[in-house]
Amino acid sequence: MTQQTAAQAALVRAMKQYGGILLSLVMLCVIFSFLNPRFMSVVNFMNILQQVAVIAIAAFGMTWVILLGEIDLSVGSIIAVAGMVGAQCFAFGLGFGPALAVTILAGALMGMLNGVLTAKLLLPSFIVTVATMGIYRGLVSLPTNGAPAMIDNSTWTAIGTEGFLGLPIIIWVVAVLFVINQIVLSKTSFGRRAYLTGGNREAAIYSGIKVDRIKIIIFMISGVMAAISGVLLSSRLFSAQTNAGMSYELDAIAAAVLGGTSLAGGVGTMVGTLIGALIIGVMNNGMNMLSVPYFYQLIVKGLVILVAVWLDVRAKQAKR
Amino acid sequence: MTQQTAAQAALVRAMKQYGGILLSLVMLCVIFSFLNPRFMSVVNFMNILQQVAVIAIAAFGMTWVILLGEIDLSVGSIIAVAGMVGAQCFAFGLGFGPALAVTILAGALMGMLNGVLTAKLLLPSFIVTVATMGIYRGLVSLPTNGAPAMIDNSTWTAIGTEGFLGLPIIIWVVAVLFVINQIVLSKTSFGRRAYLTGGNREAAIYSGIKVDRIKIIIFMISGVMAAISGVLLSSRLFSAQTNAGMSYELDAIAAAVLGGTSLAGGVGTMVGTLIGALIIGVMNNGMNMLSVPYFYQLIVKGLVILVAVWLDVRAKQAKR
Amino acid sequence: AEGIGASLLTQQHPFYIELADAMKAEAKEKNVALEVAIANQDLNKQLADVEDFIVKGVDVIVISPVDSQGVRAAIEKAEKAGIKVITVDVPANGATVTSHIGTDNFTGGVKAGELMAKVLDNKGKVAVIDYPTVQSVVNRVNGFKEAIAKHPDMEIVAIQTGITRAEALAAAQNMLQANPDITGIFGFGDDAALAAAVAVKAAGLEAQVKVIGFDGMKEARDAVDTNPVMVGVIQQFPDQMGKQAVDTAVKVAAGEQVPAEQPIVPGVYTAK
Amino acid sequence: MHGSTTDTVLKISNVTKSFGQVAALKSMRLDVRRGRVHTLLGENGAGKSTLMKILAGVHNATSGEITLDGQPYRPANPQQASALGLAIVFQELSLCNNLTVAENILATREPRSFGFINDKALVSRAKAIVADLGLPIDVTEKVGNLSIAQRQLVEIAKGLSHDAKVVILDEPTSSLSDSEAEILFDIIGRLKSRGVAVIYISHRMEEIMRLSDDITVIRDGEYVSTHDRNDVTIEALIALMVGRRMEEIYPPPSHERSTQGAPMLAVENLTRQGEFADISFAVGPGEILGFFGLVGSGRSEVMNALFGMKNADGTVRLDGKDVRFRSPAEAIARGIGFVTENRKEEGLVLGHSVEWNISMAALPDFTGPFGFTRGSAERKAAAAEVGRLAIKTHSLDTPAGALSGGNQQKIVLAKWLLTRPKVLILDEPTRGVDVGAKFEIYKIIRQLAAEGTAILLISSELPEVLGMSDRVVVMHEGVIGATLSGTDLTPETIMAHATGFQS
Ligand SMILES: Nc1ncnc2c1ncn2[C@@H]1O[C@H](COP(=O)(O)OP(=O)(O)OP(=O)(O)O)[C@@H](O)[C@H]1O
Ligand SMILES: Nc1ncnc2c1ncn2[C@@H]1O[C@H](COP(=O)(O)OP(=O)(O)OP(=O)(O)O)[C@@H](O)[C@H]1O
Ligand SMILES: [Mg+2]
Ligand SMILES: [Mg+2]
Repeated sequence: MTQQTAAQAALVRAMKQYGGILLSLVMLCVIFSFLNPRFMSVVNFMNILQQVAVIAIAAFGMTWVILLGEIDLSVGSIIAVAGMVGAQCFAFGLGFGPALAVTILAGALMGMLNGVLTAKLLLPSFIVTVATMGIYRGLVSLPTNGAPAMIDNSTWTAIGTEGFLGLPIIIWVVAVLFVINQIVLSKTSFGRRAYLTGGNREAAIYSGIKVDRIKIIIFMISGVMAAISGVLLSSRLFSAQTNAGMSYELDAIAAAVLGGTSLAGGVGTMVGTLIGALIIGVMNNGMNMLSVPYFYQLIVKGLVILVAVWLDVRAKQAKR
Repeated sequence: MTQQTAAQAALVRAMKQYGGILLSLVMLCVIFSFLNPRFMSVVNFMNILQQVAVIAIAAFGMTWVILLGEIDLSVGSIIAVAGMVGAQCFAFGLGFGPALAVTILAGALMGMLNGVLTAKLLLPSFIVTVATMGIYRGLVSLPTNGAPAMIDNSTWTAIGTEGFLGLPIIIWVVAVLFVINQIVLSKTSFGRRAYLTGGNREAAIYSGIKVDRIKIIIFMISGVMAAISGVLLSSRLFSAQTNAGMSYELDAIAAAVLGGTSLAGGVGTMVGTLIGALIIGVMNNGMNMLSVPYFYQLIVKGLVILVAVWLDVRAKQAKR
Repeated sequence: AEGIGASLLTQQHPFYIELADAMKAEAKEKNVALEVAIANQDLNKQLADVEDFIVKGVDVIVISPVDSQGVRAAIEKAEKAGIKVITVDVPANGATVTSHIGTDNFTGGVKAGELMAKVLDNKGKVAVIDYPTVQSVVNRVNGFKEAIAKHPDMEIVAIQTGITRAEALAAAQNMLQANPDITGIFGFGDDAALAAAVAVKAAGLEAQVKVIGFDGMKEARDAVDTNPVMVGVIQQFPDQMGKQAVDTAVKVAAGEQVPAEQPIVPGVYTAK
Repeated sequence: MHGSTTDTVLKISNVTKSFGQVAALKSMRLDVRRGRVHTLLGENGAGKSTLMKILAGVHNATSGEITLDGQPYRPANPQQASALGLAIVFQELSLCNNLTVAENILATREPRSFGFINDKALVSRAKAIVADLGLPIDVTEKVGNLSIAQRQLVEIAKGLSHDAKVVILDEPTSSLSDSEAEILFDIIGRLKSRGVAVIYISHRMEEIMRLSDDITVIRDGEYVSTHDRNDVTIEALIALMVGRRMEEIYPPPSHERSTQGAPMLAVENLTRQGEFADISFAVGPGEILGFFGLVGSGRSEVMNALFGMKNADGTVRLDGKDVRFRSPAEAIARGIGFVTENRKEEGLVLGHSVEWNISMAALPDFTGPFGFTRGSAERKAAAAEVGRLAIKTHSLDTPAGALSGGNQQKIVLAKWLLTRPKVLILDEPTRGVDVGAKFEIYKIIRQLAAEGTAILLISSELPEVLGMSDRVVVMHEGVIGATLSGTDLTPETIMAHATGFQS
């Protein structure tokens, strides 16, 4: 096989796998460019990427969880807790590095709690994370009694506002996390084990996979991703808001599912999730640019999700 | 077998089935009575029942949906739409009867849309109802541009405020709907088909069960229950709020799951769901009575859900 | 229990935190019991909170309504039980309360519009970040629109919803991207305005765009002092409001007469 | 008893295992020797799979002792078991449909370079394994796209890809047809010659007699006896296993069928693009029409089309009237029953009670006014079926999933008997069922035929088709190769048509 045909084959494969959803993304972009010429600009694409970063990163974590056939509804609350932990660290006098470490550790711990309750006590993850969603949301309000907390650290806030090599730092963060998640998922035996466990838990056990451990680690990944999202969000806002990230878990789930991740487990990719997140970002940005009233935005967003998932399901059926 | 031992056997069976969760409910009541003597009063129990009515009725519908292995996240939005439809009917000059009919029809239609998208287009119900949650929430705001609408009909508002035979009408509504749902679920072929379909969809199809039709009907039931919840809520509030019922779907799901309904489908009862809803109601009321600060309430509520579900899972394991 | 029961709209906003703190401080000062319940923007929860206050047997109920109309049910229940009700911040419609203490939001909006006209020399295109499901915000925005309408060379070119700070940031960025000739942004609250200021800075338009907010909590006032983009903020006085609410409640409990309306006119805060 | 002890690789003594109240194994013992095939024979639910899962490290024995090469053997998990030299092919398929054959075969043992999975090496290693075993499988295909038989082969490849001292095969041929089974028997022969010990579980007596060296019979979780293959007969083994003598396996037709009148079901030119073409046959009341073919020949697909699960072109006449079913509900209402091939996926609701499972296809008959179920009538009918088919269950309220395989299969039969079908389709009705239960099922089939039911019997077991059918339709690659009856019904002719060597 020559190199060119190998590349062509890869393209054909990608089109088959992501055709439905890529089509949705391209269609949205075309429609918006048509309706507002300013949509198609480098600056605006930077905007979209930055706006979607928080959702995209949370959605990377969510992809792992859904791949396992589980769900994590506490992601939005973890985002808020992360920002608040960061703010409190600075209030406590810590520097940037330690504060970041503590924040990410907090995310890992919250994820671990979700994982342990799900894997060890055999409670359904839906109900576990509905419960911890409330618990973490309650926790975030305790230090300030519900008020937002200012973040007084120029490195932290620089993440959300400064650039690096001509690109906003936020975009670098998304890119790096995407590559890491993508490689771990598709190229390591941990990723392969996640697919096996999500596809057939029983079979995974018979193959000698420690499914409990994988489950706990994956909830921790989700927690860490959410914590990083929280860092980005609070850095963009110069503050930790106690209502930050409210219902972002639904956007993250929507991004993953739009990207072809199956809620039944066993199927999904990071590439798909990234495209899914972009669809959500483009949609929000485009409708703002067109001054679509809020309520219509809600309706259009719902419709676009339905159409995109439907196109995807159809494309997958046609393939078979 | 004498009558007494039959009754005893039934009691033993009930204790086995609902023991874990009944224990949680009783424990909560005991703790709250101990901490605040005013908790244990007739007036307060009436309050609890009225406060929990909206969640309980939505949870009856949710039980059907979960029994089928599906989920309905649009319930909260349907609650809001129902109130607004009622208000608009009155603004349009309709009387109580027609307005109620139109409202319930609206609920059935919204549920039908969920059902058709799930059953016929084979989209996952989670994502369908995340999408319609947004769509319905957008729709509710259109007539008034987001403002609440007054409800100017004394019969409608009487539902939420008046009594009948010494009990608030709301409690009668909950009781009647409970009995209907309970009978249809446990005593009719339709209920049986729902259990079988939820237990093994493929086997149900091969046994001649029209699972698509059942799915659509069940999403309609959920829509109608949510619409009735919306009627009660708007009658209690004399108005239709565009943000009414926000995130009530999670409380409804929690009530059903606390009551032993399995998110995997095939298992669940209305009795359990009612107990689950009562736990949520008692918890909210009891913590209010004790003036527990809001954020702590969130935390405690999450913890109680975890403990109750865990007790229930444990009780079920011991039984086997 | 005797004393005052307060049902507040939310606890996730500095305005209401300051209001609650002022109420608690004054209650301590006056030596009366005060219990605070948070409705979390859910009218049904507010009704349940009030029902629970009635069972607990408080003397007076202070409500900051989730919604002007829907709060009627709670007020009627309280009155049926013989408990007097005072509203703060948001007034009640369709039900009479013993007293209302609140900011005149419409006037505040007008003041914001006039300030905007002043800093922009009576001309230019402005954008608004709003929250259309909250009546007091609707009043502010209406006041703002009325003030702008008086200036023929001024135009509101975009209105977008941005409820949380994150949403407001995205809305502001996108409005600036769509309308690069915007010279002023009015945020319905401090969060919206602070987010707009971040967006202006991110877009590199500090020299061109002015931002005005509403609420005037400390973070926003500091921003007005230090950030030239934030030219002003309409300042509410939750501390006065909370103090006055408790004072009024104490008077009502003692059977004294109180005025039915106790308006608190918002101030305009500009850089020191 | 046999040979020298040095030959013994695996020794099991006094092993017990309980699941809560259920004692699955009571005092099991077994001596497995190098280079020999040791068959485990017992009824459904006797505890064979449970014992194997203990060996594989899936379950822990409650008590007892196991030694491997003289060392105490107690694996904590499947990985340890395989590291210690045990390979197992599980009875229930343990594959992930979402992954490829190669990924499944080498699950948890993926070749890596620099810590990352090397996909090229993965594929080539899997290819080598499959080629070495002589299996006709494309390793880059997703398992979900394979037929059940191909999946079974993948399962075998996965189990045998470990270098093992002891290989366990738990009913590996239950979804294989003879030609694929031959591949497996070849593999077993090679394993033996390499000195590997094989533990083999099957309910097919011919196969057992052909493969085994030693045979251990167990009953109700208890060890009964061990025999050298050359010292026993099938009849003796069956008697030991079921606790009584059985004269024959296939009961004789209870009556001489009168020459057919009008056919009950007549199918003409049934065609579905890519699956089967020009299928024509007719079956009369009281007739048993066998369907034989290699796995993948499209028999199940034809039956699914007949039953309204799939669209197909062509004409179908039921009792003289043209019919076209758009759903199973319509087919059932018109008197067709379908015992599907996979009882766990398409037959039973495992979590629900025996009673509900038995009544589920006949639910309209138990529905009274306003849609209420007629509970007592339902219970009576279910109890009658349990009695008639001698289903071994604790009570009518026991979940179907708690029953042994053979009894589960009987429940599926009971479900369809209750609909009083005019035409009953049986797709592999005895798959995984022990000899005793098989005989019961054959008796029921005969009885139904005697009552005038037209029966379509699909089977991949040649003796079964020959022993039961009046006529046999042989399918090959989606078309009918021949319809045979009378003296043409010989194993040779049937196999010739099934493999397509004759047309
Ligand atoms: N996980 C389990 N929990 C409870 N009971 C079990 C479990 N696994 C098996 N059993 C029970 O243990 C007994 C033996 O089952 P096992 O699967 O070992 O039988 P088998 O001999 O392999 O039968 P078959 O020939 O049908 O495969 C049965 O009564 C079965 O119901
Ligand atoms: N899930 C599936 N997806 C795609 N093709 C399938 C699937 N299952 C079976 N097939 C194909 O359908 C054809 C018929 O397969 P099937 O195994 O059902 O035949 P059969 O004659 O009924 O065999 P048996 O009943 O003995 O298993 C084969 O070509 C097979 O590869
Ligand atoms: Mg077995
Ligand atoms: Mg088949």
